[in-house]
Amino acid sequence: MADGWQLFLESFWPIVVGGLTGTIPLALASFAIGLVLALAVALMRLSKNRVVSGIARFYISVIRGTPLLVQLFVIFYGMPSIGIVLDPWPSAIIAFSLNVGGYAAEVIRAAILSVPKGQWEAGYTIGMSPGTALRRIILPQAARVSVPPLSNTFISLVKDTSLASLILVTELFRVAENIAAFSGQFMLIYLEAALIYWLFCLVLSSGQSMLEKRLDRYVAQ
Amino acid sequence: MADGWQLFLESFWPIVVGGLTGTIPLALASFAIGLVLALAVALMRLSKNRVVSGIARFYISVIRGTPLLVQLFVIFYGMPSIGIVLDPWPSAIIAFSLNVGGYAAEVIRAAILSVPKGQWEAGYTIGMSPGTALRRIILPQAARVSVPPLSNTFISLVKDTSLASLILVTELFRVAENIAAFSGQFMLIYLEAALIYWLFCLVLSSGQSMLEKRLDRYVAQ
Amino acid sequence: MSRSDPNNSGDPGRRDDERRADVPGGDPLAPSETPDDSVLLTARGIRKSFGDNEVLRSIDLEVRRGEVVVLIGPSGSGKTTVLRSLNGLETPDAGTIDFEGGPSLDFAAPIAKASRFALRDRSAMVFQQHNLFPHMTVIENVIEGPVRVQRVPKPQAIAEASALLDRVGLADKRDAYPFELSGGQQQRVGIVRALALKPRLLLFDEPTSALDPELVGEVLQVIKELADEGWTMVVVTHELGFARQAADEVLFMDGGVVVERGAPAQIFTKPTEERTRRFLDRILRPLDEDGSDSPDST
Amino acid sequence: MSRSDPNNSGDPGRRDDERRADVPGGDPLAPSETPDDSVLLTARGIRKSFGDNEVLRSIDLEVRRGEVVVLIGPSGSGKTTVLRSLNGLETPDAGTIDFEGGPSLDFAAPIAKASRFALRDRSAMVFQQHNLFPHMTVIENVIEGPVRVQRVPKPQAIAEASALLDRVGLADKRDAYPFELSGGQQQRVGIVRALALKPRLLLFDEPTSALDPELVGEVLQVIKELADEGWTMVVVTHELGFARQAADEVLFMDGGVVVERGAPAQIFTKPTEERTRRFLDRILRPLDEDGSDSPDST
Amino acid sequence: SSAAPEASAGASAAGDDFGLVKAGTLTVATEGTYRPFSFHEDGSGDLVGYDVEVAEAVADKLGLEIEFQETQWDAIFAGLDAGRFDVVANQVSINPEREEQYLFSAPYTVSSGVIVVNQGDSSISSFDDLAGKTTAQSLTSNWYELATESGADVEAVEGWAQAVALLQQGRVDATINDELTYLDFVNTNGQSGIEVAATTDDSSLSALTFTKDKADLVTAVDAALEELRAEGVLAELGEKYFGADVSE
Ligand SMILES: Nc1ncnc2c1ncn2[C@@H]1O[C@H](COP(=O)(O)OP(=O)(O)OP(=O)(O)O)[C@@H](O)[C@H]1O
Ligand SMILES: Nc1ncnc2c1ncn2[C@@H]1O[C@H](COP(=O)(O)OP(=O)(O)OP(=O)(O)O)[C@@H](O)[C@H]1O
Ligand SMILES: [Mg+2]
Ligand SMILES: [Mg+2]
Repeated sequence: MADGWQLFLESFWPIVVGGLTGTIPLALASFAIGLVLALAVALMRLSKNRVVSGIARFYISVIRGTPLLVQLFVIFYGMPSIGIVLDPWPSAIIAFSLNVGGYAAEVIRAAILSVPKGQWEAGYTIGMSPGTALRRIILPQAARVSVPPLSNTFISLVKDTSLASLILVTELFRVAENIAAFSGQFMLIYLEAALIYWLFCLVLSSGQSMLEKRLDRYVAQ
Repeated sequence: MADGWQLFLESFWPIVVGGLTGTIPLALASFAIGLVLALAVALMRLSKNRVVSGIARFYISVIRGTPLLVQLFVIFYGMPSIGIVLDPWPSAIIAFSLNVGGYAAEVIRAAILSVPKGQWEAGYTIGMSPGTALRRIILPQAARVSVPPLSNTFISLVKDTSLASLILVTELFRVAENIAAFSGQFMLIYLEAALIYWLFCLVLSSGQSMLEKRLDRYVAQ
Repeated sequence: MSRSDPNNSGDPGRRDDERRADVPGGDPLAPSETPDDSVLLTARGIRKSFGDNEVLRSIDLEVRRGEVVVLIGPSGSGKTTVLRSLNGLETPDAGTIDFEGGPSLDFAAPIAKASRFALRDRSAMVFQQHNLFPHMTVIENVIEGPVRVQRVPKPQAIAEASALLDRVGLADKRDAYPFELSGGQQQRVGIVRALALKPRLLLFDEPTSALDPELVGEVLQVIKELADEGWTMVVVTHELGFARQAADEVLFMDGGVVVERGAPAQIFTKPTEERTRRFLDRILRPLDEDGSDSPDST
Repeated sequence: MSRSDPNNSGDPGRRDDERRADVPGGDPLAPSETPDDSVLLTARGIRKSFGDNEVLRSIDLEVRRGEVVVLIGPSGSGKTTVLRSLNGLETPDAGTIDFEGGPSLDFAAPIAKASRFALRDRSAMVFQQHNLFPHMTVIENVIEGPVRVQRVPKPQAIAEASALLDRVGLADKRDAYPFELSGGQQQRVGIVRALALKPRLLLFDEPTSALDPELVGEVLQVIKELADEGWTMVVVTHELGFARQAADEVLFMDGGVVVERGAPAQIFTKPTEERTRRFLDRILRPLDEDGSDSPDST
Repeated sequence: SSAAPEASAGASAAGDDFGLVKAGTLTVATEGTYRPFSFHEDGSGDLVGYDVEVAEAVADKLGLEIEFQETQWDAIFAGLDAGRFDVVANQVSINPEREEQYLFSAPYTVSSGVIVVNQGDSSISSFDDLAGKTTAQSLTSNWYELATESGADVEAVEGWAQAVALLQQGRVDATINDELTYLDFVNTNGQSGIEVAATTDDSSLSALTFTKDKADLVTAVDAALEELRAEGVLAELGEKYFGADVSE
């Protein structure tokens, strides 16, 4: 067991580095891009235009309905057959952003729908365009409802980035696998990786609490 | 290519069977159990009792913060070291239920918080206990906001069940991997698996639309 | 529908039997007990602050069985907060509330949840903002309390609810959802929802504010009849005509204190406080330059 | 804050300049144009059904510049729906609306979004249910329109808003959130929010319903002054005293039609329709048995 | 370019002719988690292993730079098909299905399969005894097929380590794997309560794997392997990792 302890200590830093150079930048970049995409898709889905909302529906359905692994495969290994060859990192960011776009779109749509209709009307009545009303009146209120589910999406993403090793991106879990393969101590190393993921997620989701607290200030307790 | 086509046709049914006997029952059972758990955890997190809400916070944080793969491994490969040896299916259902419990708890909590305080008060005022008010007044309204993010959780789960193959449960993706490993046609077979996942998800998420429509009947359009 | 519903029995504060004891099929507007002039509720020294804002600064209040107490006062004077405190929706910072046959609460110490529920159980409240249940139709809103909490058989509850809805002119909105109602219609549903519970104490927070004047008369008439039938109630209202006729006692509040209290005749005709006098002055002649308001046709 | 804000320029119906043309630092209560008696808005044959429920059955309405039109009528008669149609929040099934210098809409055909917005742009509405923005403080609620939509410099908007809040007695609630306000306080903020826009047409839906009588007088006084200053407005109210004094024209609605219309003196003293007479009768003597309502002290 | 390149150490600059992913560089796919063939020294150090060093030696002979791309088994063939890699060096065993799809170099590993059981389990002593037993196999190897053919119920696992864990926990009766993998395990972990119950008669051949359009490259690689064999380099590498020459 002393042996296990030493292995644990020796592998800690390499795994953390894998997280800092792979997992975290990949998750942050993809989530940021994915959120913008998701807002657009959510608005499209809410559109009264059948074609527009149909496109959004289809996108959401395909993204949510198929495994992320296959999405990564298609972008990295499938697209070269139609002449598009992307490097691992761009491929990974595109795939994860598209993925977040599909899931987060549904969360944002639900949150927008949860704001009472009277709020849109009050916005229109003071002369706002739908865009301004959305931005100034609806989204700030929708944010309150959507922070916890979006944080689910984000934290899932942090761990899903481990799939990026399939397309040659080295991240936290890949480093752990390397160590596990060498030592054969997969249980110990996987637990260690889990611990490190957890530490990262603690930091990241402290953002959730802060955001929630901030957004709750205008609500009766 | 004719060859690929034949492989596609030949493997279609085995993969579908993998879904029907592995993926779907696993996902449905885990989601059902997970939802009950999630409701309990959400209520605990909302409790004013620090200890109770602290336990719920910790649970959510660990479940969301660590990879599902590790959770599966701990239950299947790790627990025997403390004398608990579970079969693959029970292990998988326990792990997935616990996982859903963590993610869905946050969604349910957000949805409960989105119902105006006046609704609780109106419930109390007609003599309801908090339990009855929750069940009759709050949850039906919270349902409306939580269907899309819960459906995200569910549909993620459907695909995450592929991890169950790591602990010896045969499901859709395992069947596909088998076929791909022998034929070497990973791209083709994975695309086929994605298609089949998508078909399953289309059926399952038509439930989402129906539920949403039903829950929207009392809201001004 | 059985009495052993776990959601209900789980709450120690619940004592349905004490709350409503009417005969099935009886008059839906009959109170559950006969008036006998004994004190039903006493509140002493109720204080409440929101942050730095001291909203109630020692309120005393006594309500006798069958009595109608009316609270009047300017906006922001704390009327709603008083009602909410009586109903256990707000926890005062200090003071005591005694409810006859029920809990005796001293807010100096932390209050057990069960006692707060017992308080709430004995009264029903009509909110200023209606707070209808949006996911239930009008009839469902009204029968929810009787059926789910008080275990009244559903057909009986529906019959009683229908009679009440009829009385406030909403028979044809029975199956509408709240979002399909006008403001005044929503308010009437809120009133009916409270009445259907036949509580020992009815708390009305501006029950006529969103109503058109015609209906104001109608609803006040209903409340007045309830008063005559012996129901006990505390009413926040701006309708001084109503207060004058239906109230046994009128309290004038301002800035979180009861400035003056007494029989309506006394308050409205010989207020002793300068503040009351000013308030009444402003109300009774808001924009009036001439005094005759009645059409020729009467 | 620049005029090239993409969120604003993206809307073809937006023409801020037409809407508000006041001098910076000027009297916040001055209307943006001088009254000249020309017709500002004409609505003809407005019809609206919700499902089978025909809520408006051909409503005609003409509002002249500087005129105050008052809508009265029982609950559910369609008053709110009329206001919402004038503001483009509800799309009538048939009828036409012409707004001077702006769109001319015929609802027989589908209406372009831009025209609906142009309609809305010219008016401001006070909602029966307030609809304050819960995530903004009182002052933020009020300056949102002037600053974000009309591009008024923020310091100026704040100064104007503060003056208005002061006038309705809310100076000390400037930085409170809506949930911290009493019902009457919320309603006053709603009114101030609309006034701050200085629109060509003000639509008030029962602006005094949640106010205590003292404030009712106050707020009606503000509205009356606005009227005197030449603002154009359509007011749904139950305050007949106000209607009598401030209205240029009174419309009595019932069951989705305008039963009677005319100068207040005529409507209140010599109604020609039986239905109007009955309504006024019931209102003016709701519970009255005796007629003297004034305290001795006056 | 029809002339086969001279298989000499000096045959540089021929890179372009092979249609390489990256001119002048041999791009090699490997798992990096398959000890002792392809793994990281100390877990997080350099990529080493028998297959890795063989590939390096081959590239050296061809006068090419070498670049390893590490990914999972799933992605190795998809990446090869997509033209992301030139060659796979990951103990790919030659079988008829794969030969239809890919080109193989001359084999550089020849080894037998072994049935590994818990010490003292006498119920399995031949492949025939596997009938009705449960084995744990990873999908990457031919051993999966062998186990199935022997009549065993096969549980698919991710790799050797999980298979051993299942065996030790008594959840499976046996696992079939490469003798070399077993030996490496015993070398580092000790006997750990497991032992070999039987060895295959046939041996399995592993080779570098290419797409069908890389015939020229395969020819060159075969020549390089032949030279390496002749120079004793393959034997040396075998000694280094297994204590024996495994290339024949
Ligand atoms: N949750 C709260 N947080 C902070 N301040 C509050 C809160 N609720 C009420 N207040 C303040 O308490 C005071 C009294 O409010 P209350 O609602 O009791 O007044 P009210 O007499 O009912 O007025 P109205 O006639 O306008 O309804 C007001 O000044 C209000 O701003
Ligand atoms: N969204 C809706 N769906 C269905 N019916 C509606 C809807 N909105 C209003 N109604 C119905 O239309 C009628 C007129 O409503 P409206 O709100 O215009 O009445 P009102 O005159 O403003 O009444 P009040 O004085 O009570 O506010 C009512 O009978 C109401 O039930
Ligand atoms: Mg109030
Ligand atoms: Mg209305």
